[in-house]
Amino acid sequence: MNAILIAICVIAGIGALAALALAIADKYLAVQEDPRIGLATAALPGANCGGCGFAGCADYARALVEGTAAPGACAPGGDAVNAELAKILGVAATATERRVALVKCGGTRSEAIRVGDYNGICDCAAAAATAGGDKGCRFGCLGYGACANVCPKHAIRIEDGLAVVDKRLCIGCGKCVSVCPRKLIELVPASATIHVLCNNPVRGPEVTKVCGVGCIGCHLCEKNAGGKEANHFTFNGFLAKVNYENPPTDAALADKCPRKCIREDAHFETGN
Amino acid sequence: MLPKQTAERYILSSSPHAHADASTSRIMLDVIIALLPALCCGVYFFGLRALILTGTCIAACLVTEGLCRLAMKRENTIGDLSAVVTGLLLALNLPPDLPVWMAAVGGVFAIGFAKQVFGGLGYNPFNPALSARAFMLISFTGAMTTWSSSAWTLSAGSTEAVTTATPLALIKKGAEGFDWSQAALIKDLFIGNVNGCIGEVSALALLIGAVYLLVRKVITWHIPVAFIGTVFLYAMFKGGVPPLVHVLSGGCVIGACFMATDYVTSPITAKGKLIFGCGCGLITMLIRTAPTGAYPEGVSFSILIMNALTPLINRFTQPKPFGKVKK
Amino acid sequence: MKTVQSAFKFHGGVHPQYNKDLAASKPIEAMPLPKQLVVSMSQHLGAPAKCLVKKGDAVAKGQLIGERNGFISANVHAPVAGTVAAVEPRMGPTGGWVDAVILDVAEDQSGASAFMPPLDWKSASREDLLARVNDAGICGMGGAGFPTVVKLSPPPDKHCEYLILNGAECEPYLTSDYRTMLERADRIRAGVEIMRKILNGPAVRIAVEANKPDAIAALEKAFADIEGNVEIVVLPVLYPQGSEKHQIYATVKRIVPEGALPIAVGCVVENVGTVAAIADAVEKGIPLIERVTTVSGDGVVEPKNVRAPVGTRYADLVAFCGGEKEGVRKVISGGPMMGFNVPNLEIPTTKTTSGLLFFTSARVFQYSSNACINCGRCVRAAQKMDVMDCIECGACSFGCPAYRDITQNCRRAKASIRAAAAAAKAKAAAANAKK
Amino acid sequence: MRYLIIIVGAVLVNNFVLNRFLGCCPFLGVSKKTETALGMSGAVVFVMTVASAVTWCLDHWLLAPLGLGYIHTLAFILVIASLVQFIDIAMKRFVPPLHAALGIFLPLITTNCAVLGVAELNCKNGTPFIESVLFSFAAALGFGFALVIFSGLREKLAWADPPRCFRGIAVALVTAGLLSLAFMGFNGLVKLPY
Repeated sequence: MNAILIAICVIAGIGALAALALAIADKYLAVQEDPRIGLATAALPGANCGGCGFAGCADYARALVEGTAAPGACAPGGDAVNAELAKILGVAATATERRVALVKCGGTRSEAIRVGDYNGICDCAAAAATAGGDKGCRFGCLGYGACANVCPKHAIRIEDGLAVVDKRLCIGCGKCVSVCPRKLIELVPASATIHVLCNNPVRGPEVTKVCGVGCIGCHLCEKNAGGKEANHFTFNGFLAKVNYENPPTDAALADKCPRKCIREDAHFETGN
Repeated sequence: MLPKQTAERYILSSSPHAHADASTSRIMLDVIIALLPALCCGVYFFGLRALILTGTCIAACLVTEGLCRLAMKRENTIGDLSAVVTGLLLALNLPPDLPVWMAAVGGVFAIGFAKQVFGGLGYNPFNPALSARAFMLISFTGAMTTWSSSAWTLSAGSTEAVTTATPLALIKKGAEGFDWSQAALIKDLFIGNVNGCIGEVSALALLIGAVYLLVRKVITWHIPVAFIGTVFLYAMFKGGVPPLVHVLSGGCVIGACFMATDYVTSPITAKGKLIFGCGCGLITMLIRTAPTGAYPEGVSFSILIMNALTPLINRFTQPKPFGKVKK
Repeated sequence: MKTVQSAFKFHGGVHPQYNKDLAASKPIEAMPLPKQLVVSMSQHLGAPAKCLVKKGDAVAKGQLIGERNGFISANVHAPVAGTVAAVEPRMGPTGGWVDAVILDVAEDQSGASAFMPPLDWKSASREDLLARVNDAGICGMGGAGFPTVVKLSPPPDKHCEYLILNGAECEPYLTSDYRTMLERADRIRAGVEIMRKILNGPAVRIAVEANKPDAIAALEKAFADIEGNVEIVVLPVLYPQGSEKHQIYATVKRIVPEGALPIAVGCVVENVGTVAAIADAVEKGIPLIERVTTVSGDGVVEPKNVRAPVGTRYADLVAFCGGEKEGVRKVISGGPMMGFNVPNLEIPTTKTTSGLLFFTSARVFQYSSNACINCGRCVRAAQKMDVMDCIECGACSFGCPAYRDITQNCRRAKASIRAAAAAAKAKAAAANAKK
Repeated sequence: MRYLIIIVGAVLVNNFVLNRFLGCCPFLGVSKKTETALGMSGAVVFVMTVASAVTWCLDHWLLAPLGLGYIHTLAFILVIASLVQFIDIAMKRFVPPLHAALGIFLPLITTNCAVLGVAELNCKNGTPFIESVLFSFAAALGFGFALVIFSGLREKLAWADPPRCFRGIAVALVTAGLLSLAFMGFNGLVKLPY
């Protein structure tokens, strides 16, 4: 009995001493940190995708609390996370529409010509720097997967020499947009269904020489979608572009495009 | 629809568009050629059995390499001959009387566990043949330290007790009164008329191979010279057994010229190679001369340990860029 | 004037097969004018020139059609008399699309040319000579195409002590510099005198690789009675001996600091062809409108050294050399170590096109990269370890037994570092603008 | 000489990680980068040396006289845990970058069995004070030595391309096994006092 008591006392004594030392250390050596940084970091999805322009979620959280960034930049988190962040920071939330990446090229291996046999590292920028790339169209997707390699969600895959985005997995971080040497990836509203899959603004004859599905700027889509007043399409040189402020919804437009570059199936979705 | 292709397509690639007559398989072939004299010596001294063991090791390595690549669903790399080199080196480091199945297990370990686990050639941190040898030494200690009685023709001052021992085992035992400095002994050690592993006995044959590799610029002089030099100096300062006996016995020459110089597991720069070689020599002698040590020979272990240090050596011996101003 | 052996050898380097004998013995031949020329506005390193003509304009030979546009840029002149058929983007040898003047060559070339008045370099002022180099659109003809006027105007706090003439021509197959030294040694001498005057009398070192003894002899003859500190330095045969910084080390044993230009150690390096072009520009008033190009390789019927107007399409050039052989798989603009692959023969020559090589499948290796075996050959071949200082000489990839694309990876890394730096700069500028 | 043998024995021959298999958690956890490995080694050397001194005193002057040898494990854990916590606080205050780099592994020294192991070994062998502190110091050095070597290997492994099933920690364990195999060459190099 006595032995047990001594043991208990000794252990308790050591414990009390240690606790005292730690308490003193905590008081005099502690580092102050804004608790909101921790809260904001926890609220963010932790994907560390960098889409907000910061080096990861923690970095963005710190910038938010320091006031150098505003909520609303987190694409993966969407509205729910942004509202949560606004609540933590005590500011009004701004709603954002979900955006997904779109590869504006339809030139698969069976549709667009290749002018050489590329032999080198499998990367679009490297291929583009080698004699301008092996694709006949100098605006088209090279298909060496630079976008797929940077995608944090593995939402891009290369099919038949062409990058395609998985609409369901894409978080709209925009990494692929900046890495593409041909600058043909764009973030578009997820709700839009009709897209122009071409990025070549030069004259028709030049386009048809290199690609079977390139836009020649015939304006037929505009005509079919209610003319210029309907404002569903804009044009850059000889290239049509969907006006994503006011996107068309008529599926028949795709069938009526003589070059088959207006498409409804621009994305794939997992599960389909 | 695909537009009509107008002209024949050219190959597009980045400069340089010329390439030296060098390839991985050519380098490996050179190593194999360089090891042939040693193999021939082994067969001459230990008989056909040495050849059977060598064949077994190479076959085991090749089969394992092929199966691993198949299982990993990657391209077959038997053609780069690196598995043949591993098998050959492993065989040359085995006692000639080892059971054949043990040699096969060693080959499987070398390729399976020391190489393909890491993704194949170029990624393994340790020399596969040496890893396998160390593994076998610990797993089959008896068989790995039993020596053939066919060779070892030491005449002067010998006793029956030494007929089945290697020179290094004798050194470890501290054979009193043995005259280490006799010329006949040095000659036997140099020619290979002693006991030991299949390929390590003849320093002459190994040096011929090493010279071939140096001439072909497959290896540089740094590691072999640093390795053997360190062993020599250590033995000289330690006294007792003549330094030349230490250099010529055991796996010192084959280790310094063929195992330590393995590209994948040794440092890149000349400075790094010198450090690597010195380290190998030092650890070898530490293990060899420790009176209580468990092993009479330390070459394989020393190279393995220095293999482990290679990334750090590389890190601290990065070359200075041409034109770089010292800050 | 004396000839000395180079005493300083840089570490590393490689020994490719030179194959210069294919075209070395062929004297420079002027080629008949093609029907059309494609004169790119980007003939040089730096910003493209500003186009001064439009569709339908008639131009005279030597007329200024592109104006220097920025500090690092150069003038472009009409190589022949003709009519502008179009001004539109065309692919250049490096794969980029730049505005080019498509010129229909006039059948009658006897009309007056728009050359500049000849200058006597002995009586002309330094400034006039420098202005002439600028007006004539001279840029480095060795490969990179750095505008010469920039090199010849060192910053006020720097003095040029050595003018180094680069006649190494270490690239395999190429012989255009070699033939120039052999046939136009007197023009090179005149150019040296002019440059010496512009640079306030530096010592001159002429660097030639030891495998060109007759070029050395021709230079010795031409320079025999020159005054002042002039030496021909015979370099050991080693690639990349022609690289500026290596040459400076091999001739005067100075090391150019990382990221700096040769003038930082008091040196100016100029290709021999460029020097001859300077002589023509000053003494005859001819702008840089033609150059010698080596057409060689096992895929061309008759290897030649051709003097062709700038803007000649590769197809015309090879037609003059008997055409392509069957089974050509690779066409290279420049040398095999640093040149650019081209996808078709519609691409025009520029002021920097030193060679055009055709290789059949017998010479072309199509490879797949294997795992690095850590052999260290690349490290031994290369001198630059900092990627931003990589000169893309290709020596590392050349000797790689695993056929890895080391040079291409360096090039990509450089591009991405530059892009990142530019992006950071833009971001900082935007942030500043916001404030 | 005896001290030298203790050091060589603890660093090379009976390396805590590679031979006694103690402290494997931080060995695998903090070895991805050489810088962190160096930091961790420093922290462990410090903690182990101080901890062994404290536990020796505790054992000899408090527990042994009171006949409480049977609770020394409990007491040691208590002391070591507080010590580590104290270092954690101090490090966060004075060297925040190192603190951030070590992350969760600094508190994990608490449960690093090498620290407790060395205290237990000293206690069991009845080592004198100086020698037990030296032994702990050498053991920690050996731990750090193995950790730094292993971090070098793992930095190289980061570029390797192992088959899918071996990626990550699996291939690291294989490497650790081979490293341990290599260190077996030191067997019997010195006659160990303990």
